[in-house]
Amino acid sequence: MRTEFILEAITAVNDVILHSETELESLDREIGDGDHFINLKRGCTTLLAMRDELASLPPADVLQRIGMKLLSTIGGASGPLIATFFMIMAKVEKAGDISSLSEIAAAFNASVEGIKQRGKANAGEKTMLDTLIPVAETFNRLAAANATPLEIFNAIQQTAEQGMLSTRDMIATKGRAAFLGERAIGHIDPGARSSQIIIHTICELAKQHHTA
Amino acid sequence: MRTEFILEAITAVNDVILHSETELESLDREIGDGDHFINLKRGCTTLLAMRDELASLPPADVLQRIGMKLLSTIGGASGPLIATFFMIMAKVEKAGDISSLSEIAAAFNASVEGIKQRGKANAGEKTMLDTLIPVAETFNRLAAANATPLEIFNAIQQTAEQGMLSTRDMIATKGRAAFLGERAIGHIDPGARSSQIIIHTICELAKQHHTA
Amino acid sequence: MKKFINQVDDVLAESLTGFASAHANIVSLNLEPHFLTRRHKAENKVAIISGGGSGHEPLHGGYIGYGMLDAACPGHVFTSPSPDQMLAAAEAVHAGKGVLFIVKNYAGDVMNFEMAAEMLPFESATVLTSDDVAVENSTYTTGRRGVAGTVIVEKVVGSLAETGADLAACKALGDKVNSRTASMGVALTSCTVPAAGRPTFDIGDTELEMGVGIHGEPGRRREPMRNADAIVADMVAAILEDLKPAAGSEVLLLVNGFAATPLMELYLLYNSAAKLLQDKGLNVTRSLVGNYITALDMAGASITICLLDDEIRQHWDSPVHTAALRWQR
Amino acid sequence: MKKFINQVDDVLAESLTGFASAHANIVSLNLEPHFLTRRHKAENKVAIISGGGSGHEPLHGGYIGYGMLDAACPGHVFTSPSPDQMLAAAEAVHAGKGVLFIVKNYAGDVMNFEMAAEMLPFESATVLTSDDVAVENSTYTTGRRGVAGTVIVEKVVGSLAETGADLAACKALGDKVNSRTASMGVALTSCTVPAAGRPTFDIGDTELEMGVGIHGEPGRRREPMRNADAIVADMVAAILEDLKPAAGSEVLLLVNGFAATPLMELYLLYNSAAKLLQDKGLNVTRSLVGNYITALDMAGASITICLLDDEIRQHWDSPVHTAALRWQR
Ligand SMILES: Nc1ncnc2c1ncn2[C@@H]1O[C@H](COP(=O)(O)OP(=O)(O)O)[C@@H](O)[C@H]1O
Ligand SMILES: Nc1ncnc2c1ncn2[C@@H]1O[C@H](COP(=O)(O)OP(=O)(O)O)[C@@H](O)[C@H]1O
Ligand SMILES: [Mg+2]
Ligand SMILES: [Mg+2]
Ligand SMILES: [Mg+2]
Ligand SMILES: [Mg+2]
Repeated sequence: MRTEFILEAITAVNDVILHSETELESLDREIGDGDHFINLKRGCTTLLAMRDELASLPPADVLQRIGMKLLSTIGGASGPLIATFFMIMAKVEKAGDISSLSEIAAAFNASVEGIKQRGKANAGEKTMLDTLIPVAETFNRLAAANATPLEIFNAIQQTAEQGMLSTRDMIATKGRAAFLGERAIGHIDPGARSSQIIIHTICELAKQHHTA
Repeated sequence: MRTEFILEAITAVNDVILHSETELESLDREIGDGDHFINLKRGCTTLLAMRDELASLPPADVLQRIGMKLLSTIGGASGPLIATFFMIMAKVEKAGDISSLSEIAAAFNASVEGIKQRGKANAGEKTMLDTLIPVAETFNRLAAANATPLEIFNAIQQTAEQGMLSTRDMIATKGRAAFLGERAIGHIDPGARSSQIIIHTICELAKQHHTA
Repeated sequence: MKKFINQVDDVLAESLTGFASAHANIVSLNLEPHFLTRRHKAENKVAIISGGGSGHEPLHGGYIGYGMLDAACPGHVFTSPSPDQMLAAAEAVHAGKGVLFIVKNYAGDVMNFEMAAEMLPFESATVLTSDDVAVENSTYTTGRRGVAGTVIVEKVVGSLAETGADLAACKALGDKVNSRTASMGVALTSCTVPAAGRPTFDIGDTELEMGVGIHGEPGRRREPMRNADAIVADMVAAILEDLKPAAGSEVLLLVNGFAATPLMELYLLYNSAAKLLQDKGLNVTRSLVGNYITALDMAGASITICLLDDEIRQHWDSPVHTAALRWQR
Repeated sequence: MKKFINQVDDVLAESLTGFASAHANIVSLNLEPHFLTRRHKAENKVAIISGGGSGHEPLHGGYIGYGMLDAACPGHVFTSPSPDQMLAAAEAVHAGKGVLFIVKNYAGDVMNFEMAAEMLPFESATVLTSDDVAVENSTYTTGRRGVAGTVIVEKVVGSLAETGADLAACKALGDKVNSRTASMGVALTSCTVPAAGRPTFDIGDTELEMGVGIHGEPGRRREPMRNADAIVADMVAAILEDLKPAAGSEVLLLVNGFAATPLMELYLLYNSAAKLLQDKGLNVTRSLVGNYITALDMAGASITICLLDDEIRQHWDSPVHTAALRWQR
């Protein structure tokens, strides 16, 4: 993983999150408490302001700083989960350069495992994990099968979208939507949607890099 | 004054007040606190329930009981003022039977004087006195001039209406409307309107009696 | 109108019953006529009685107890109580040293308390509170309304009465506090009187009512909504123009909510007002923030400033034990 | 949205600053990161720390002081605070006997406090409050929310900690109180998160939301509006079905407002609930009525019942001196 790519990703994710304000806010208003967009925006704004300071650091330190900063900035349920993702990524990167797509896939998988543990949750509970778990699976499977980068990124984007959409018909058992019982049915989980948007954006960026 | 007439008047006034709910309520909402109708209704309901108990009493006692009962039932600004009216009426009646129209006019005048003193107010301050003071004047003048009952009652009704309407363009200096300054202009005073309605009703009743 | 009520006619009695039972160690309720007294009658002191229309809770019942009121007479919603209530309350709490009525200056309250005082078999005096600077004062008019400053008057006079001071001294201190206290209120919404069933006034989403009282009556001016600092600046300016405090004066700052404005906003208003007063060279040494005198379900707030002196500060600080105000120093 | 604010981003800091300055004799505020502590650090006791999203004032900052909390960590509106706040607060108030976190059971709060506990250089334990019976409990789910019962847990555990009891004893009492406490909430309006600028849900003039929490989230059911006794009956039934108290049990009854419901209505609800409990053979010996844990500007209320025993009653009755809860017995 390269520091430069991470910094580019920060800018791209910030843009797309800002553009998703209405949607993310209303998803969380419907089955949560309405702050998911604000929480993410706060995180993005802080990372954006950190870019200069991160630019000269090795990727492991960049990921670790991002994790710690998000942990103290986002708050809510998504804060510790997203922070955990980066902190594990950092740990894996530190242990040995992640560079091949299959190494990145393995690191991604470990980070998603970290989210599962932190949130004591799994697939099917109407959370961001319904986007992340299938993505980790697709990513690892295709990387192991030596698919081309383009095939992999396209497949990830598709899987993320399916995963996100699958939350619509679920009853939630974790997160705030769990308080709603049956009333949560018919609504997409905000965290599942934001993860999908972020993954989609990073994949687009990665595709540009691989074709460039 | 006859007990029977007072009891009839209670019923008639109760009816007309109940029919004026929307108007009185909104007048007091506009330049007061919205409770003038409720206050009057509470008074009427209590008097209605007292009719049997009053029926056998001499008029002075009836008036005194009405005054005391209204004092403890209506509350607000109108309670003590209306109660004062009846308590003074009772005192005059007690001092010597009021029977001729000019005696009634004099008693009415004394009672209105009582209201002026209790409320430290006079004509032109946008209160019930803008109905009551001209009525007292008309009543006394015509009774002294030996006008016919019909002429007197018609003139009272007309004066009451003019007095009530005159409050529309006044700035209030007494009562809640005084807090509004210029904003009270354009609104009829609720107490001026309710007094006019009551006077109109009692005059109608008196006319029926005099023609019957 | 959505309210937690059963029958409109029963709201007052049910609410008072709930209040008295939740605070049974402090107050007792009498129902015919309505009045509240301390649970244990105080002896050898001036009996302090207040009252007024209901809908301003915790005023006045919430201020019954050691260091404040001996009794309170609640009228119907926004309607002055009637003299029989004051007479019965006075009968219950009079302790040989006379009765002091603390009355907010409204035509109805003034007349009803006046008639009670005339009929009272005991010596009595009345402190009229009139702290609302939204209303211009004049000898020819009803004069200013009594609003949140009433709480300060009740606390300070209540403390003095507890020392055994006589009626004249209590009345004098009450008048002094009133003359050194000024308030200004702003509403963001109207309130809804239960019996009326609809808001007293309509107001848009970009407007406010400046200079309101505590009865849902319209204020002095309909103005555009603006930020908290700007609203506070106008309110404080009106108050200071009235009080004209000397530089360095020590003041008590009360930010009072009308019921539907959350504490988060009240503390933000307090912050804004306290900073402004400091900038103007005043010394805020005492404070109170919360819903102390309300207007049913109105969103809005008032700011009250009281110019302290040693005597007022001492009686403000002294112990008080009521349902709504309680401290020990 | 009409609120007394300046910039949406400054609401929290300005409000906390106002709170800390209005109660400077009780609390101190730290701004980077946000946390509140007692003005004077307590020694020789377990440090009791709570926290959670803001918008529930007076919770938690209002409960800092003798007999209750040592520190509180306020998050953004309705957003759990982050671990750095808890770590800094613990550093400030730890007095050698460990730290007890009192945490309302929400995924975000649980995880943030958990991460703080993992990083903490002191011994710590956590009491999770989960009194909301609107949410069915299950080991496979997030479980019940912590709502108004949290205030009771904080008061009772805070009292025990003041005696010098150790961390295990404080944790055990907290868990016991939580297990004997159940709540149910109802909303008449939504609230408006300042940053969102519009109500979280829409609701008609003849509807209510039954089984709501304290974040403006929709409740379990949208139901027709009805009278207070009928609403209270449903709430109390849900609570008693959960607590299953023995006949004659002694209970504490807490009627809590969500911010925009006036005291007059809260006392009316109290009256209704107290009568109902009495009819069911329960013995209401302690009570609390007011806005103790709110949901921004929501109109609505919750009912909480806590089954008392000698230990809980004793610690409920013991002296407490905070901005929002104060008594001396
Ligand atoms: N235990 C959990 N495991 C995984 N994701 C969770 C968990 N709890 C909540 N989430 C995710 O967090 C999202 C909500 O985030 P956010 O609104 O920022 O925090 P909060 O719920 O505290 O307001 C949910 O949509 C869901 O995807
Ligand atoms: N000082 C006064 N003298 C005469 N009438 C008054 C005075 N003050 C108020 N009123 C009358 O009382 C009416 C209001 O009565 P009501 O609404 O029942 O009481 P309140 O003003 O206390 O709510 C006013 O419309 C006015 O006519
Ligand atoms: Mg959320
Ligand atoms: Mg009126
Ligand atoms: Mg009135
Ligand atoms: Mg949140």
